Amino acid sequence: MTMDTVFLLASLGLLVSTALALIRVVGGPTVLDRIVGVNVVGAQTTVLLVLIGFLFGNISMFVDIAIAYAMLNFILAIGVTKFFLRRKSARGGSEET
Amino acid sequence: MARIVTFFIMLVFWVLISGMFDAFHLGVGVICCLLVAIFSHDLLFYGHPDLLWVRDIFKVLAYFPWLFYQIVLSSLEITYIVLHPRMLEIIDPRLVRFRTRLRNTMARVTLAQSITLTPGTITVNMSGNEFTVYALTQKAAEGLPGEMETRIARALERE
Amino acid sequence: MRELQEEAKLRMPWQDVILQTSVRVLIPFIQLFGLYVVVHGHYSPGGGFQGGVILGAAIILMALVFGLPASKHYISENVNKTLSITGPLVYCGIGALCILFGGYFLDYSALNRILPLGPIAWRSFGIFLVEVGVGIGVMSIMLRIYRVLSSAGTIDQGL
Amino acid sequence: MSIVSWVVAVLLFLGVFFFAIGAIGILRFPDFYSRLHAAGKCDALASTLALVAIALFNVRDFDWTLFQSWDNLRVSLKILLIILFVYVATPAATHAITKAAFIVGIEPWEKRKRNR
Repeated sequence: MTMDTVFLLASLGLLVSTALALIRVVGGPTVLDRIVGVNVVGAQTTVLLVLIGFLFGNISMFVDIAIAYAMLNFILAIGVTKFFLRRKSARGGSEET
Repeated sequence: MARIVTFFIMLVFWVLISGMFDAFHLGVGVICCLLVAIFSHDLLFYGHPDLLWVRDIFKVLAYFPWLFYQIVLSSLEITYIVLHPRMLEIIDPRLVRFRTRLRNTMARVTLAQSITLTPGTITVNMSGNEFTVYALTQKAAEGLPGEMETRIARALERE
Repeated sequence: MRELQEEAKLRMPWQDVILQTSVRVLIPFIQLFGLYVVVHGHYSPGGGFQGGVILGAAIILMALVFGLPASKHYISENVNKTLSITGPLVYCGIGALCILFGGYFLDYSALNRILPLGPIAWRSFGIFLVEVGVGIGVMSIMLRIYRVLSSAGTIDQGL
Repeated sequence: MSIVSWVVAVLLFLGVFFFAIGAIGILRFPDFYSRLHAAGKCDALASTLALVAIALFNVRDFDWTLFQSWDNLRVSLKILLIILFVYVATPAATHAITKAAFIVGIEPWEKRKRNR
């Protein structure tokens, strides 16, 4: 069993848990549940990108992509939250999503 | 002073991420660090930094292993709760309020971030010195703020 | 919980100390990473467009967390307009300069007649200059789009 | 396989295990706030374990005379920078989401609600 097999198995495990988190994204009762799901998927994708870098033998390139992805994931979470808050306060903030 | 310190931090960061050490890339790197230092030095530092911040950085780095140990401990607890068949009988969510004795804004924010990072507790609000924390179990609620506050006070408060 | 909601509504929910302090520390590093992506476009992934997006995202993050007026204090509307003109102008200017010195549009080896560095060095340097132009243009136009869309045309109060 | 490889494999699979726990957690918990506990938290530990494993594997045969292994060390430090970024950014995002939920007024699940 070489290290490549280990990385491949770990990537497959990560993909399975990404699929589990995607269930919450698709079927979450509220918008904020979906944001949480997207955050989890983002964290898993960051690790997955570094693993893919090892599998392709080009680690220094994929680390850059992973850093950029982590940054944009953070900005996305804050942006969507602010957008949600603004929509809520514009409508009076009492209705159920 | 703040500009100079920011410039050197940025230069270290540039060398770390760049990985090309020919004259052209290093020169462009120095220019980029200068740009960031001129435009964003007042973002990285609140007021005027003094030489004590070097000591502070090492103290914060010494705080990290303990924080990681706490994260491991409470992650194992969360794992137990998640995998328990009758999960709803174990968890007992509640809001906890407490006042901190930290005076420094940076120390307060570090405390809030550490509380959020530790599984089982989330900082909901921080107004002045009053924290509102949402805890998942009674055990997690009773452990607040506890040793974490002491350690942060040792690392970041300066008198 | 009710009183917490009232308190949070009174104190403008988007003015949050924890978020502001974290973002303050992060923004200079994000900017330097964006500049790194712009500069290393011809060796690693990225280039002008991607680096410009990251640079713009740093300022959008500032506008999200500190409010749009603070980001206008950082880069004002007039400076932003000037930058969004400068970016394409650098790109087209390099291309036109190549035509002026007897080559095709964006045929950088023709620039060898300005300063004899050799055509290969000029090709590399010309791509770098064009990417800087693209980065500036993309950054300012991203910021402009965010400002106009988030405040419905009147650039006063964002999300 | 050498001993470093074993350590790397164990750390990596522990990381994947905690990621799976986080994913199962956000599926099983009863309300929004407790989902956040599972989501943002197991992720911090899981990303740390997995990324430390990868950084360790990258410098597995370090030779200080070769430029290549110094470059590998730099890439490993870069991977550690991702961990630092995650430690600053993830709690901030979690805090923003929680505060938004409280302001909007999503009711937390409580124990006595179940007995009713």
